Amino acid sequence: MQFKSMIISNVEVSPGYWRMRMTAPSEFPAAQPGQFVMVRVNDAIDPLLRRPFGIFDVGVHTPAQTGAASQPYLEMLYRVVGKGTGMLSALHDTDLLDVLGPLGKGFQLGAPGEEKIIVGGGVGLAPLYLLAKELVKQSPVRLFVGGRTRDDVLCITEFERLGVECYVATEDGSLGECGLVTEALIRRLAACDGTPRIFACGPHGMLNAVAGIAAQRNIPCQVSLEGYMACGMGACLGCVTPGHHHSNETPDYRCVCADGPVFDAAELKWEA
Amino acid sequence: MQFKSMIISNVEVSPGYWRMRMTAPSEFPAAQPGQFVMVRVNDAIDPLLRRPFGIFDVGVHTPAQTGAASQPYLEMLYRVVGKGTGMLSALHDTDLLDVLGPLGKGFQLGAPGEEKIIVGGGVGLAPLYLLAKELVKQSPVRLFVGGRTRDDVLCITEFERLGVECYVATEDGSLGECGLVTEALIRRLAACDGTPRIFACGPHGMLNAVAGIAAQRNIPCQVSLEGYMACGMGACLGCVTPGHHHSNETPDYRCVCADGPVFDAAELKWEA
Amino acid sequence: MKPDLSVSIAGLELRNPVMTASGTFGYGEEFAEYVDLATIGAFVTKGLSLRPRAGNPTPRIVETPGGMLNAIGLQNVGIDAFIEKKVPFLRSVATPAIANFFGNTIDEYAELARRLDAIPEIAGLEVNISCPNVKQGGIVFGTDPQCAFQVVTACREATIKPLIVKLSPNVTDIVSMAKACADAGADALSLINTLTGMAIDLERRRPVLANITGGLSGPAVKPVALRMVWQVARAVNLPIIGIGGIMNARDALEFILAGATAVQVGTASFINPGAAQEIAEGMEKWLAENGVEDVKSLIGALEA
Amino acid sequence: MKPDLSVSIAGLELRNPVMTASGTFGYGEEFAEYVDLATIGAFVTKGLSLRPRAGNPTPRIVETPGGMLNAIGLQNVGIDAFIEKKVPFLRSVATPAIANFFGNTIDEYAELARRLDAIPEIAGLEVNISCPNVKQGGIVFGTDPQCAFQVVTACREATIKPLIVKLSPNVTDIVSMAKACADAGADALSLINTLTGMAIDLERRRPVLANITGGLSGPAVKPVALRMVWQVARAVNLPIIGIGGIMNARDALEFILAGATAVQVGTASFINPGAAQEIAEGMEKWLAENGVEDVKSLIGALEA
Ligand SMILES: Cc1cc2nc3c(=O)[nH]c(=O)nc-3n(C[C@H](O)[C@H](O)[C@H](O)COP(=O)(O)OP(=O)(O)OC[C@H]3O[C@@H](n4cnc5c(N)ncnc54)[C@H](O)[C@@H]3O)c2cc1C
Ligand SMILES: Cc1cc2nc3c(=O)[nH]c(=O)nc-3n(C[C@H](O)[C@H](O)[C@H](O)COP(=O)(O)OP(=O)(O)OC[C@H]3O[C@@H](n4cnc5c(N)ncnc54)[C@H](O)[C@@H]3O)c2cc1C
Ligand SMILES: Cc1cc2nc3c(=O)[nH]c(=O)nc-3n(C[C@H](O)[C@H](O)[C@H](O)COP(=O)(O)O)c2cc1C
Ligand SMILES: Cc1cc2nc3c(=O)[nH]c(=O)nc-3n(C[C@H](O)[C@H](O)[C@H](O)COP(=O)(O)O)c2cc1C
Ligand code: FES
Ligand code: FES
Repeated sequence: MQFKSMIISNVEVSPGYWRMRMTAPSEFPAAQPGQFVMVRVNDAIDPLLRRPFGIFDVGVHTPAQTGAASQPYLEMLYRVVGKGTGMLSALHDTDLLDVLGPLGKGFQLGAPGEEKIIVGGGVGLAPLYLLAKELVKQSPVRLFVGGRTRDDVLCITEFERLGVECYVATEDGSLGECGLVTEALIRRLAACDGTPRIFACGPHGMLNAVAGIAAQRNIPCQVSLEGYMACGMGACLGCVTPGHHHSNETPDYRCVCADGPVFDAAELKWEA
Repeated sequence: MQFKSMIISNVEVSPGYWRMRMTAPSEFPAAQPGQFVMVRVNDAIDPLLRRPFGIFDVGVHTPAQTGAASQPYLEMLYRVVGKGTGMLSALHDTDLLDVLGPLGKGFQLGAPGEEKIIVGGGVGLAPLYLLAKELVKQSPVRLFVGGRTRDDVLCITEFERLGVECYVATEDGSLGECGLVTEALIRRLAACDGTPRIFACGPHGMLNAVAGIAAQRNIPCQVSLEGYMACGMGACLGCVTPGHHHSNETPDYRCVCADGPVFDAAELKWEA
Repeated sequence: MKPDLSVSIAGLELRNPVMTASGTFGYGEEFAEYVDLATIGAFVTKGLSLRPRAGNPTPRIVETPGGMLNAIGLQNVGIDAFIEKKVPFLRSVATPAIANFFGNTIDEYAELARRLDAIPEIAGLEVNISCPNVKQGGIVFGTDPQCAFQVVTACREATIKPLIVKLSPNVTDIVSMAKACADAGADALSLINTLTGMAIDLERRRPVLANITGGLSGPAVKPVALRMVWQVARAVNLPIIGIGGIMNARDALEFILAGATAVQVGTASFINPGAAQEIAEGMEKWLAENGVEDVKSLIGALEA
Repeated sequence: MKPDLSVSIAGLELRNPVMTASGTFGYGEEFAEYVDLATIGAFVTKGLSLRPRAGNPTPRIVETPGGMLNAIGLQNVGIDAFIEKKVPFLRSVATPAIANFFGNTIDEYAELARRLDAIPEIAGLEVNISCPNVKQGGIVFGTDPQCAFQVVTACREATIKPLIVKLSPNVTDIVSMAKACADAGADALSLINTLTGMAIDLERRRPVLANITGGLSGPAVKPVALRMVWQVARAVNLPIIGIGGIMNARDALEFILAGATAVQVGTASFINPGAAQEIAEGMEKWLAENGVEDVKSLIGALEA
């Protein structure tokens, strides 16, 4: 779907991290957790390409006044890293954006009842909130979230409000445990009975570690990847990632945009 | 001078024509009538080059409250014709612009007392208001202004308020006389005693006609030209116009930006 | 009156001059939601090779000022999988499909031309000669007129379908390349492919692309593309397909004035997936508003 | 500690690697208000010819996506007026002035090199070989290695000053051009000059530029320029001056990583007249922040 979206709000939620709410067509709230959008920052050619962002939340705003039409919306949580995100952060409510989405394949929620473990690093949390919203309807959910400092740990209150149990780790110890979030994850996996299901999004190093931890323990694990994207719809082949059996002789590149961004970790090639 | 200017107001004064007031450094109000500025529309590379605009007005705003600092400003009058002017018209007060100027050589005012005749076509009026403001201090001033329709005749009231006598001609007769402004000019030159002095700015065809009329009658005439500009300061040689004696063997190109934009019409080459 | 947008290229009748460029429109299906294929002149597949190609490691793309670099490395499913998995879709499409292909030897080129010639769903062939000639020490076929002549001759002998040769802009003399292809029997020329460029990650002190260099496309290259189309159109008597930085109907019409009979839209489809259709519609609108009854009257109509 | 920004090119000692590019900085005086010449490494004059040149009719410039085309036509005052009117200014400047020049025959080139060699205020010569060779049917000197060899040889014999050859990017093989110039005795190479392009005015059905084609510069060409600098730096053992789309200190440092010893800032000075100085200052800041003590340690330091 391609649509013109009007910004409803655009707020800095932590230094360098912004949360933007914007209008969406009525079909949009059916987006699956883990899907993403491609946003055109402006109509000029600088920046030229769209920018991909996870869908942080979707919903329908019902105005207080009777008679006023209800307004479907979507939210993004983004970090300012360069030109495009810099320009996004300078936009105001009522500004318009051209949006493509929801794109790609989202998370498989798994069976009700089994423990759901969500692992997020930094702005990798973005697509996990909508996921948590769905998961809490059917299962107990734990969130393991890591960041460099406390400023990189985002929106914990929102997750807690859903009833998610949150474990926080920061590399400098400024919030929660000091260290990597994977340490807390390993402890939890040792403690938990039954097979939980892992969902992860964050820096590649973290995903690599999580995928390894899950593989060792035979725990189903889905990861949401990033990749440099031009089209977002499987046409340019810019965003690919090697599948588990990929080699130059038996090429098996998957499109992050169309085959993912969410993959079963077991399908992909990881560094040992 | 290069400075960051804050937009004070940006108003559509006639369909497609805008008037922008913006802050300027304290030296700026000393700009000569006929000088221009080069405006960088935004910090991105689209559009890449600065855009040249005449200086419509300069002044110092003294706030009503005592104690508040007085604010020098400049004004531009511009027509939306393409990307850069389109983007300019979308800007709001408090937005910032990077401005270079005042640039180039302005009008020579001439001796006090002699009749001053200003001829403007369409947005060519832009640099003539500041000129009129100076001229009325020392001479009787008449303005001959032409446009395609009434919408292209700008800011007459402002000129009248200065005490300038205004003659209007439009090609479709929707305001003033029906026809070209040069017809009214010729009538006036026949009627006026003594040698007046002509100042003109507008489409090239009009300037060509005015220069011819002045040359025939031996009346001093200055014209303000346009030209495609990259640098605005005599370095790129993009904006040149042939001088009177120009030929390939004896090249005599003048920079519109540095030698002009105002030239004595007799210095330049005109079509017969 | 509705303006006439139809053009014919090398025997292909196109309802309008707007095609999609190879490598930017998948195999046609990917954009179904955004472009009604029946509204564009033709579409060109991703470049095909005899065997499947893995392509390059990532990063494969990077944005540059007003453009992008790609080093996909010609990843594709190979001709067999193409026939099995992609051709059936073409049957349902009422728009000419043109197969773009490339080889590393002249024999590979010829073999591909022969295989594609046998596919009824393929309306025409576009040879990408911007590939290294493995037998001649890696010199790119499309940068040497003699190499180009040989490869086009071989393809010409292998197909009776319309044969379009796609030229590389990374040459001193585009006209001599065009002439060599014309002499070898090309029915049409498409230009330009991407300009070779590079981007550097200052912090990491590395090239951004895993392949180090990549191909520049997008609005940044439009002036170079227009110039080459104009040069070739004046020198060679073959229909030309103009490519390079076309973002809107005005850009497309500029290429037609410069001498192109049709155009291809590449990078624009990434930014606006409906670009090709919008450009075709925009052309029709511009022609109507400007009283031009037939787009063919604009081909090469530049007063220069 | 203040990082060391000094570099030496062909015997020229530059306080930092930032120069201004020919044709974009006048004769040095025009920018006096915006750039303190003592803060940049060197500046290059507008291209000089034996006799004054009128240049092309207007329009001479047009903006393109992320760039601009110029067809100034090498308008300049000629060597005599240069010596009389512009050289005196150079005496007051504590920054090396490099004279850019061009001819239409090899003899003209040699004669200019000889005349410039005699001017003490000129620290070095930059030969622009992107000009048509009138004796050889208009083929551009800088697109043929043999022509380039001849012209550089003639200049080399005419001057003992540092001799920089400025390469045209409109070639199939920039490395063979660079090698020819090196063999002919060039002390350094500067690249790239502008890419040939064209812009069209759709409504008027005419080229925008009176000259029809023009030279593309600005950010749009940066990827092509970086690629060529990288290719030449690996193949030729001469110092390189990187040029093309440099807008800020990061761009400049990328060229240095690619193998350039110095850079030239062109189009950027039009958009921001203080660009060259800001780039030099920005480089110093970046080096300090990144703990790089000597900019020379970055030359060609790309890990590729
Ligand atoms: C599927 C997907 C979902 C994403 N979701 C989010 C999210 O919810 N929140 C968020 O803050 N970020 C997200 N990202 C990363 C985000 O797309 C980049 O941070 C953003 O594109 C940077 O743009 P820029 O212009 O500010 O940076 P620049 O560095 O100026 O961008 C230059 C180019 O590099 C690309 N690029 C830069 N960083 C990345 C990256 N990490 N991944 C992919 N491309 C990149 C840009 O898209 C652009 O093409 C996601 C990326 C992908 C692929
Ligand atoms: C000395 C001078 C003073 C001017 N004063 C005024 C003024 O006071 N008010 C006003 O409305 N206009 C004025 N103009 C014209 C104004 O500069 C152009 O209308 C404007 O640059 C168009 O920009 P654009 O991006 O909207 O148009 P586009 O057509 O998108 O611009 C493309 C390129 O062409 C150049 N260009 C387009 N039209 C002109 C033109 N007529 N003259 C010079 N370059 C042009 C632009 O600067 C730009 O580089 C002046 C021009 C000059 C040279
Ligand atoms: C991601 C990408 C992949 C491409 N793949 C091919 C290809 O397989 N074969 C080919 O001939 N050209 C290929 N091209 C070149 C385009 O077809 C086109 O010639 C070029 O991008 C210039 O047009 P544009 O500026 O409109 O994109 C590719 C371009 C891009 C951006
Ligand atoms: C208006 C203009 C005039 C130029 N004149 C000359 C010239 O006289 N001699 C020359 O060697 N290069 C000339 N150039 C090329 C520049 O020196 C430089 O190589 C080119 O613009 C690329 O750098 P940039 O992208 O930073 O502008 C000119 C460029 C421009 C834009
Ligand atoms: S972004 Fe184009 S294929 Fe994935
Ligand atoms: S605009 Fe550059 S010389 Fe006039």
